Amino acid sequence: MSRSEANRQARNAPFKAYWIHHLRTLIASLGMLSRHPLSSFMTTAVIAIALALPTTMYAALNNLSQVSIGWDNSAQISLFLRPEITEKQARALMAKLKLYDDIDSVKLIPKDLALREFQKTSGFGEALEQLGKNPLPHVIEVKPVIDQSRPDKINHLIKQLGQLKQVDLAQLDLQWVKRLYAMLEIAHKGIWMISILLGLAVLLVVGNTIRLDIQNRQEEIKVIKLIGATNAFIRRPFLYTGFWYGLSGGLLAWILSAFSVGLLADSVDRLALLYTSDFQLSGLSFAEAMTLIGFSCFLGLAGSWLAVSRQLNDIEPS
Amino acid sequence: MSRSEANRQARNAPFKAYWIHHLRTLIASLGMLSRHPLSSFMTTAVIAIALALPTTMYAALNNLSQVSIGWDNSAQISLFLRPEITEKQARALMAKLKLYDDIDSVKLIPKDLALREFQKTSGFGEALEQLGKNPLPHVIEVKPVIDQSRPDKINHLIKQLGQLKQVDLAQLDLQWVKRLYAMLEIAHKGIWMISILLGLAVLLVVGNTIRLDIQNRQEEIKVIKLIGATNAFIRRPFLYTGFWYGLSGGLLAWILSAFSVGLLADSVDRLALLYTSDFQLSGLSFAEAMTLIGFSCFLGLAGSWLAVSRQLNDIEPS
Amino acid sequence: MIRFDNVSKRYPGGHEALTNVSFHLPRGQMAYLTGHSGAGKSTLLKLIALIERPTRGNLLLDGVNLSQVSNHKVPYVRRNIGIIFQNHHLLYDRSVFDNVAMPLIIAGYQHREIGKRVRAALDQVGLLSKEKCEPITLSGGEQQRVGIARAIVHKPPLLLADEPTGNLDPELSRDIMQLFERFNQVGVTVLIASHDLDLIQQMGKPVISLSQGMLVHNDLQEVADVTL
Amino acid sequence: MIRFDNVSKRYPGGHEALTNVSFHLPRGQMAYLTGHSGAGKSTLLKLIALIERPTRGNLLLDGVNLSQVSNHKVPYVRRNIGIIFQNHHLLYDRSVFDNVAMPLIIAGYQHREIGKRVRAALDQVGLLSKEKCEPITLSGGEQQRVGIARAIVHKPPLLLADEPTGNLDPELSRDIMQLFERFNQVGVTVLIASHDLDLIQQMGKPVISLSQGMLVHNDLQEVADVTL
Ligand SMILES: Nc1ncnc2c1ncn2[C@@H]1O[C@H](COP(=O)(O)OP(=O)(O)OP(=O)(O)O)[C@@H](O)[C@H]1O
Ligand SMILES: Nc1ncnc2c1ncn2[C@@H]1O[C@H](COP(=O)(O)OP(=O)(O)OP(=O)(O)O)[C@@H](O)[C@H]1O
Ligand SMILES: [Mg+2]
Ligand SMILES: [Mg+2]
Repeated sequence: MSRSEANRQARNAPFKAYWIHHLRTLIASLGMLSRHPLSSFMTTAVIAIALALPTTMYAALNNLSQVSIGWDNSAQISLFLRPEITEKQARALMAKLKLYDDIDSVKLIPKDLALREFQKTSGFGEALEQLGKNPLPHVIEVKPVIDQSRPDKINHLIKQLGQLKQVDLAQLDLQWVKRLYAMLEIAHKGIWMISILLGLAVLLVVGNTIRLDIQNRQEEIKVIKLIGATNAFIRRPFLYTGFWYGLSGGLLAWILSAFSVGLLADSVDRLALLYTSDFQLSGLSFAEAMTLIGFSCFLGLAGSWLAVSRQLNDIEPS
Repeated sequence: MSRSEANRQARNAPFKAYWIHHLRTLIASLGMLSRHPLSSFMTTAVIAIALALPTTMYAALNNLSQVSIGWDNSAQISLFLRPEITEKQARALMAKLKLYDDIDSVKLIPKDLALREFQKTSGFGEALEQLGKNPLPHVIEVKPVIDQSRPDKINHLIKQLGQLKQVDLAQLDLQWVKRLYAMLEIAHKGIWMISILLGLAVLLVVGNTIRLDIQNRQEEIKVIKLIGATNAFIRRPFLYTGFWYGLSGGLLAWILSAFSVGLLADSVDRLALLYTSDFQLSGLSFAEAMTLIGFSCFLGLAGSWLAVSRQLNDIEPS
Repeated sequence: MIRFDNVSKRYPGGHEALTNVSFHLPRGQMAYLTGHSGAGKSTLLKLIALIERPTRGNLLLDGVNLSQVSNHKVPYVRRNIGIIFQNHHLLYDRSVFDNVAMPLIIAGYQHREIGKRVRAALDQVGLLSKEKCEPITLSGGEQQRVGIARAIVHKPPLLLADEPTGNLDPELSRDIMQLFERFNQVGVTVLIASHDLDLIQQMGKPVISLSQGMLVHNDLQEVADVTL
Repeated sequence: MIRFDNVSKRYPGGHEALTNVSFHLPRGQMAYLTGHSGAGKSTLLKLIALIERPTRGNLLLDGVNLSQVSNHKVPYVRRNIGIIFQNHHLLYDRSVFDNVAMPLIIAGYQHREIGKRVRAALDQVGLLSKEKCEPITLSGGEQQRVGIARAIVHKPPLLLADEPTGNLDPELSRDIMQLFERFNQVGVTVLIASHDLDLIQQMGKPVISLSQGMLVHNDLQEVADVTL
């Protein structure tokens, strides 16, 4: 049959045609979305909000660990040295302590300074003045490096420091540390839990939205399949639609999350000042934003893949 | 025409028939949902998660104000009394302070007790023993009522207390209070922001889900309208569908949120212990749960109303 | 019953589907509407059922000027018309019985009454055995007959049929046309758009013909003269 | 080209739509398929296009046993068939042009080629002027003709038509049948399910008749005898 040969020739067009078809489909699917701006926007917004929540949460978590470093500065060990230790010996000890891995910084409070401060702040001014000699020892304030995952480490450090021969007593405001850890635990658990819920929500929302969107085009899928399209061909425009949803949803999520972080920044700055920390609330880094958008695109693609595949299976001949 | 009269008679059936029709539609719409269990469940789950997030957040917020009362207990004013004040006079002052509106509770630390404790905890044991007489004054610890909205009130109280003739010095760990307020501010701002995002998300997700669900039945709406159904008649099954979605979504949201609170409870209990507070993390009260479910049903109804109305307007004759 | 008075219909695209159509179909009369594909037959029927509104001219149904019927009142007009659509317009998510029962449910009939009438209608189109089927599992002609049963189930005073026998074999087509004739005999006004010129000739009823949206043949004038 | 060998088809509901059907349609032959509404005509065509699979028996298309074609390969079988569906099956969200172009796009034709072929096909069914319309704005007969244009646009070696003239006036019906005949003259195998017995008689081609799913008349046997 000469006609069928001619057909074949026209069909075996240069390989370029395949890519042109891809590009056409990509743009056509964008055109399809823009023809229903309201519903496209709603779907995009749902995806964006679903993504923005865990993203902001992640940024907050990221920042929290920095804040908690600030908090850790508040946790310090006071080494009360033996009364007989001179200031010079104290400074020598201080130099030695600085070399400890577990110790972040040390600060000497000479006994004279301590007395003056104590008089000023304790309200015992008069009473202490009656004392002939300074009853206070030199004190070294040690700021430990706090490893959040190993709260026992700090206890070990305290024990170690207490055993130094120059040291009379090593004391930690343990109450404060315990509270800190308890709070951190709640925060972590809470964020972990909310992240799971949100992760689930994102998957469900994106999946469901794309599923419903595609269900609306069930008839279309059926008809195209009936006139000889392969599954890959049918899937293509839907995958691109999913991709566009993912891309625009991811971008919008980035904007939303940056906006949220901006709103929080003010309050955090004030808190940081109180801890005399130079901590600054930061949004997503560029790499993180790219990851977000990439993930969003992936979700869009995966959601539409699943949704179309289900529809395609429903119309196989039996 | 006698036939048309007969028709009218059959049509003017007892009023009961109207309600039976309502009930039928209610049950029929439930049947419709149960015929597509997977997609119905997905839509329900999306609504539930969208609702569970702000609900859990609300429960957390509710609890936070209790926790912050716990925190407030840590903020206390120490009144160092003049050295000449006797324990009896101190007790008299205490009784007077108890009447202050701004004061939550007071506690006397007699000077002997204070010294013993100071010796024990300060590490100055030896030094203080050398003192012939107790240099410490009686101290009254005052726990102020903290009005979160008016941090200046506490300063006013301190000033007031400092001017009492029996009092040498009124001192507050202001740093701690400032930090507390800064943290509360962030928490509030964060929760407020997340609530807005989530509120938006709930509206969008529920609305969009029901919109897409109904768009799938555009053809059905058109056909029923063409054979003479009123808009109210067409809307009814969709409203019931929306209602069922809302009801099941709300119930599931309640369960999810109770589950989340349960997960958090452990950590919070530990924190509460540290503050020696008898605080207990509580989920939603029954009334709150009913409000949640009611709101969810309302959302379902409103979402389907809007979605159907848009479709109905599209098919008016022109 | 139906009076067209210089009615024109221009669709949004700019195409004029009907141009200055005037005719009168008296109450209790049965007539056929013919014309080539795209002549405007469906458009004419849609105007009567208020699915479209005329661009110009007046259309009176039962003495009521349809251009004065608000959107709100449209459903009540439609309930007095049985319409058979060219593309069936069935509800594919419910059974044949439920499809046929729909006009009765809309009109608020009682449950017992509904069952009786639906089965009677299905029996008349020969589909009593398919009562519980889903429309999607029916053949093309069976679907068309479900549409016919739905249009006649509530015994409307006016019956509009758009190509009701397009998917039916000649024998069944004749049966259906005779069914419409029986309806007409008990007083129902009937207007049927059809291509089946042979069958129309056999039925011996007045014919209106459209061509390019214009009325080119009208037997009803004579009918009117006779009835006057 | 098409060989049915004791083919039966029972639908999930339990209804046996075809019972022990055997016939052979040689390559390049044109034939009509008739039968009452619900006789099984559409089912028979659906089996050939692999829209349904037979319950029993063998069905050979171009020498290939269709029960051995995996779901994966089904699209490639369909591309060699032009199918006109009883209920049009158009894509209502794209233009007439895009609808007709679909088989060419699926087969990967080049852009220039597509435009030329689509316009040729639309011209053959008399719808060249409606190229840019949405299918929903077309009359019933125009929609049917779009379906016909889509089936012939890629010049398939086999053409299956299910009631292709149900919504067309007699004149247009004859034109369309003659169009199919012209296709047949250049070697295309054609099988048309139709109710229009008068028209079928005029065309003078072999007829297969079904009744209650059984083959009750088969002109093709004689054809086979003649060609042997
Ligand atoms: N919604 C619409 N928008 C624009 N044009 C339309 C619309 N509906 C119909 N038309 C056009 O109006 C003309 C008349 O259409 P109509 O459906 O009335 O024809 P018909 O006589 O019923 O034809 P057929 O016998 O093929 O069903 C056709 O050319 C059609 O393309
Ligand atoms: N998917 C299906 N499931 C169950 N039964 C079906 C299905 N499709 C068709 N049938 C039944 O099979 C029988 C034959 O249907 P088919 O569509 O082949 O008839 P047909 O000859 O094309 O009739 P028509 O001329 O009315 O289109 C009918 O009784 C129909 O109810
Ligand atoms: Mg028409
Ligand atoms: Mg058929």
